[in-house]
Amino acid sequence: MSPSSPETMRRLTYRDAVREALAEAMRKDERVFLMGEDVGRYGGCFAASKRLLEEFGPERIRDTPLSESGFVGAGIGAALGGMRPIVEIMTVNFSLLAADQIMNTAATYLHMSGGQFNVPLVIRMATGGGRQLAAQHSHCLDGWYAHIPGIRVVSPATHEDARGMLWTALQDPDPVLIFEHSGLYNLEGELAADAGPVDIDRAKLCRPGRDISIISYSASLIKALEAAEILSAEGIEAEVIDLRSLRPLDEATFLSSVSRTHRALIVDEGWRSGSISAEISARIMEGVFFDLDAPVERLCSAEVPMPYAKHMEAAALPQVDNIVELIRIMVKTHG
Amino acid sequence: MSPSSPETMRRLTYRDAVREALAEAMRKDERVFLMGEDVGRYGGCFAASKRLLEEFGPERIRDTPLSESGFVGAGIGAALGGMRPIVEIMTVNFSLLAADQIMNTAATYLHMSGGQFNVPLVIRMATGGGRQLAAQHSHCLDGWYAHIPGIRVVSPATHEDARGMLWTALQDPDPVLIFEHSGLYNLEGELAADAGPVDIDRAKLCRPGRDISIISYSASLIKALEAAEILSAEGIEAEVIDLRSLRPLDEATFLSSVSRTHRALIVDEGWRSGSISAEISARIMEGVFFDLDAPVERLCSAEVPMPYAKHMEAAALPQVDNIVELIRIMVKTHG
Amino acid sequence: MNAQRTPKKKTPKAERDHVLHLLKNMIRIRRLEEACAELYSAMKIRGFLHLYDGQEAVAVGVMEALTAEDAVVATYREHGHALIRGISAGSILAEMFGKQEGCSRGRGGSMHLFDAKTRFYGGNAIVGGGLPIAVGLALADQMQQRPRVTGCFFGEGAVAEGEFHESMNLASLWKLPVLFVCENNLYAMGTALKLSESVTDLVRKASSYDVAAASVDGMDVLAVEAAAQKAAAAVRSGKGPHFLECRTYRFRAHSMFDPELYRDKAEVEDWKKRCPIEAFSKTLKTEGLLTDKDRQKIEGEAAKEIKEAVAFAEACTWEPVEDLTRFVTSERRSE
Amino acid sequence: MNAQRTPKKKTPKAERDHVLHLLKNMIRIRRLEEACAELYSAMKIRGFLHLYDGQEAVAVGVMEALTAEDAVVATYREHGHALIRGISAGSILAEMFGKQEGCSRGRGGSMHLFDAKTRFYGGNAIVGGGLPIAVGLALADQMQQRPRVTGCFFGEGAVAEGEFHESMNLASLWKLPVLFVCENNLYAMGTALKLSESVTDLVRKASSYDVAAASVDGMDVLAVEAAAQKAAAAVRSGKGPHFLECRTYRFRAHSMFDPELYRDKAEVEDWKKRCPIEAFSKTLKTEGLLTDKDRQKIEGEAAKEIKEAVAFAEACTWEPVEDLTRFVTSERRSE
Ligand SMILES: Cc1ncc(C[n+]2csc(CCOP(=O)(O)OP(=O)(O)O)c2C)c(N)n1
Ligand SMILES: Cc1ncc(C[n+]2csc(CCOP(=O)(O)OP(=O)(O)O)c2C)c(N)n1
Ligand SMILES: [Mg+2]
Ligand SMILES: [Mg+2]
Repeated sequence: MSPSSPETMRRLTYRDAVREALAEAMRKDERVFLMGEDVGRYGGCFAASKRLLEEFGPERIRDTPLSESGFVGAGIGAALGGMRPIVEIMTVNFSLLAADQIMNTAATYLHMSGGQFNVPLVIRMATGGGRQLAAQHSHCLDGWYAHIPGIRVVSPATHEDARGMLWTALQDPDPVLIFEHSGLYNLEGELAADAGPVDIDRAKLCRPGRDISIISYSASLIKALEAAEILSAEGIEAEVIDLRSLRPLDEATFLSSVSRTHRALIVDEGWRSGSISAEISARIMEGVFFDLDAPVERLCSAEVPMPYAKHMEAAALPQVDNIVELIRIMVKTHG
Repeated sequence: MSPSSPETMRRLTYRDAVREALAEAMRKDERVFLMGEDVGRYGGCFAASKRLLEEFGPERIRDTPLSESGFVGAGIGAALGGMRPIVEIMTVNFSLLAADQIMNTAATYLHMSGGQFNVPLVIRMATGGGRQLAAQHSHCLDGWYAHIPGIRVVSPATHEDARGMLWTALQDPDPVLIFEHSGLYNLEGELAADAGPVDIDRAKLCRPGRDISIISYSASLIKALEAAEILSAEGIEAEVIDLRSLRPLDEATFLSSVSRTHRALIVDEGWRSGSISAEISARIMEGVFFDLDAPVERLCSAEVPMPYAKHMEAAALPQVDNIVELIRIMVKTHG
Repeated sequence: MNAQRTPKKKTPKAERDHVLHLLKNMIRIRRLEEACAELYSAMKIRGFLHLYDGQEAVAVGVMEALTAEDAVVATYREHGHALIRGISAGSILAEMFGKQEGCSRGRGGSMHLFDAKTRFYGGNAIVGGGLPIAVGLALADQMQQRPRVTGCFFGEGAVAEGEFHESMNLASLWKLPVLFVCENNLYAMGTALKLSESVTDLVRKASSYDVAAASVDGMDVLAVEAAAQKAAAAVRSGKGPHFLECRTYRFRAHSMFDPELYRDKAEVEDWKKRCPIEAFSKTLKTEGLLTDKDRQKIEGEAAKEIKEAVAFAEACTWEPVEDLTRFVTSERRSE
Repeated sequence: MNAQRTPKKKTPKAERDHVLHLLKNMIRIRRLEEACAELYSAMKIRGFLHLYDGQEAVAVGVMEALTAEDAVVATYREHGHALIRGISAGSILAEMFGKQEGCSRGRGGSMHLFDAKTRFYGGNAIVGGGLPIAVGLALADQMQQRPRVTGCFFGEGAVAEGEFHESMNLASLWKLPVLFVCENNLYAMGTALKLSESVTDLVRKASSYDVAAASVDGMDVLAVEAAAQKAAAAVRSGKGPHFLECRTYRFRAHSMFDPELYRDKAEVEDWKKRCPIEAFSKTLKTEGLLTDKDRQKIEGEAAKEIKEAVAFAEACTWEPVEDLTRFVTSERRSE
């Protein structure tokens, strides 16, 4: 997908891509600093900031007490004061402790001040299930946060985006939430040696196809691509779109895809009711209703707090098999 | 709408209906108590618990410090300990300070404990805009909370429901969030003298019609009914449905309506992207796609933190005029 | 009486000018608030309105200790702070009218006054929500080695919130230049301090974070000024945060909706006898620093200022409705 | 050595039985944790696993002060507490295996052990999240006039959270029967107490809420027991909450993912010399209360218990996947 030639490619994990992005941002802009629980001495709960303390020191790789609301608010204040803070919240569930600062302050400040005060704050957090961390560490709330006007929400699914979205987010004058899927950190992939900032505005067509559009993001995108591969062997060509940004949604990209394929499946790790996939379905309804050959379908997480047991957790999450099966049916019926 | 004869009806405000419900619950069940900021001596920030302190005393009409997370958590604990707490959060925006307790604890407890521990907690809060309270007091997050499995979310739009939903919620073994719209408290209406508990499971068909289904809830429902009246004079018969419960959604009721009218408009005070109205649109897509004559539309709040200025706030909220105009177009096109 | 106040001893003329300036500032606030109350009755101002009568000595005294480079964070009861910080009465009133020439463009209203020029960071209506912001502003100053102070005003009700706790700890742990000013007016809406705090000695609470703390008579503008100068000087010199409790009282109801059921009329009358304006006037007269003519002159000027401000606000214009969705995110991605 | 411990003086035989019982309980925990570590390597247990080695004296000592009617609230590092509270090692291990005979049906895993029979309220993985729950359980007891105590365990890392602050204040304000047990093991993941608290004297912090507070050597089971008995008796008699700091240390890494970069090996070794099991054994031997044979017997019994528990867990069964959405809300509305 990258234009670079093979010899300039290298293998690395998603975690390494995140770490490189952090290091680069710190080097390029003195105002950038990273703040959160255990980002320093511990190296980050998912090791995304390992060894950064050595290069940048404890002022800029700033360990905080367990005070999510306090240090997210401090991030807002530091952004207002001219810094470019990156605040790490270990896991999306803990971000609920800072929900007030995120929605009532970060997202409203520019507006309440009539355009006077920007909040150039980046908040990174781990999201998603699949590691048997149960009901207080596993939820995928990316889409839930995308409901809030005044912030941007991005969900890097690829190494390129894990590497490139941070810098772009830091250039944004408004708060940006970056959701890194905890199930992706160990994933190895190819990245161009010179990989750098990427846009955070557009969805991306990852795989072209004619029979159905699969619209997804984050870890589910990886599953969607796998499913598309399997389906392709059966002669079903699924087009796969990575949303990348959940707020704002790049609806032009997915609407044009659906108007070509006439069918759509949204794969979303969020709970189904009130999910971002509902929003996408509604947008398709509103945008290209008359191009549809069949109702848009959604494959989401089961509406349960995440169970611990492996088989139950697996059953709660959208899986490659489910995607394949559902698409087989969708393509066959209403043909 | 009530079967009672006119002489048994009486006029009262939505606020009074809420207060009566509170008083009745306290009288009927010793385990019930009300806890929140200024529910006692002050009488409730929207005066919903005025004078209850005198009848029930400070133990059961319990003023709390400003500690939303603390007293919502205490409500969970008290529920676990055999009480039937009603926790009042003054305004939905402040509930974000308790979002952790609501989602990470109240909603997960039964599940994490493998079915052992119920949390029979009722949380009431004021929601919605229209009173020029600006960006930290006016949002309508009813639908946003409805994303969370493990809780029930109800939005009483009528006096009957303001009066009747509380008791039913208190009988529920699981946490129930009741969203009272701050714009409705002063509204006068008729209520049967013997009005009492109502179900919280089913949506309600408030007005039959053949041309289009308007699906709404809370203060927007009142606007939808007004719009339907205006449209009726023009020969357009809109069916109006009050969702009443946002989680779980009673989809059977609205799907059957849409399959009869072949058109639907959802009127929702939440922000559009990722709203409960997106969910309803998606459910209609999934459930009765082939019955639709036209795409389902949504009328939501503008995606802005609520502005203070009256004309701007009015423009941000769904209004009767907008409903009327939109339906005129919807009914005309794709005829 | 200037012994403890300012580091440099002033000439008698300068001394007299200074005390008259303080008196005038308090009177300016009082007249502004009176105008607000009237304009609220006249329905020119809407939403929640929280007036500052009785507490003027706090904003006036503390503001003397802050320079133009310093930052101010306040609450929803911030008209006085805004005015003394240097926001014109005209743009404050225009804001409350909801006009676009208002200091927040009419987007914020009474609770959300903002001003970039004077580094006035609101106008926060989430109790306790401003404290983490102040911590962050101070962190930015510390990291950029600017010898600035952030003055953070809040009511004693905020002390119960978790955000108070997290902010005090962060500020102290990192030795941040914050001057925390707690305006202890004994009530949080209808809840007396003794009903919301197990320990009502706020200095003791602040000390438990190793934050240097002092308590001062908040009805005595000179005492407040002296204490604030001392605290601000310490903060500016790098000694870390300071906490200043100002013991004061609000003469009016909490907001325009408050029937004041929770406190005795006699208590209010007692405190009114300690009116910061009249008590100060009396002292100044006794000491020969204030003549009746001086007072008349001050009153005349204040009345004129407010009258002109009202006229200005009246003449201001409504933001076009088409601009509704502006200021949600920034119009351009800056740098 | 029993002088300060128990209210009633025991006979020598009873005394000996008692100390051997304490020793045995500590050994039972240690062996359970060893098994967990092995089973984690064998991939029988997954997710996050937090072991309790080194802190056994705390759970064992404190649990002596609680009766069957009392309630216990714990954290994600709660295997020991669960075991001593009376949940069988078999159902604890089955839980970690993800089996349906587990104490939380396999829904919770290591971090979410629950048991209604023994009033064991989890198993909370939100740091600080259990404190408000404990406050609420105690409130329910107070309101229902039950002379019960709620024992609430948490790490020193939780002290920085706003929920600690709000809970301490509520408990003290309302004189609730909570025994707060802070297990100060000096680190919250990789963050040393002195890097997260401006004041590291936790007793001073608790006292700032007027909560009676004491600090005890958490490596000495008799000291812990004595302090807990004293505190629990005071709590039970209606004197309001107590705070007990137990100074301890965790011998292992924070979780199975922790490379322990943040603390010296030497520091760990020093603390290991104070192992609560070995130190206690030594004292007992010196005092002639423990023979080698006693120890062998205890070890044999503990080994057998754990061995049988592992076998039990192995033999347990998987919950059918069809049950996935159970326990999200209750199966029937009770009453
Ligand atoms: C988080 C939050 N909870 C509740 C409220 C509602 N509220 C507004 S002002 C207030 C009382 C605050 O009292 P205090 O901090 O003492 O300030 P004062 O009004 O006395 O100036 C309350 C409860 C709020 N705005 N924010
Ligand atoms: C609210 C919240 N923030 C962060 C975490 C991640 N986390 C889990 S344990 C832990 C350290 C807690 O330390 P402490 O309270 O001292 O308990 P200990 O692990 O030492 O027993 C952290 C940061 C969490 N679980 N919850
Ligand atoms: Mg106050
Ligand atoms: Mg610890």
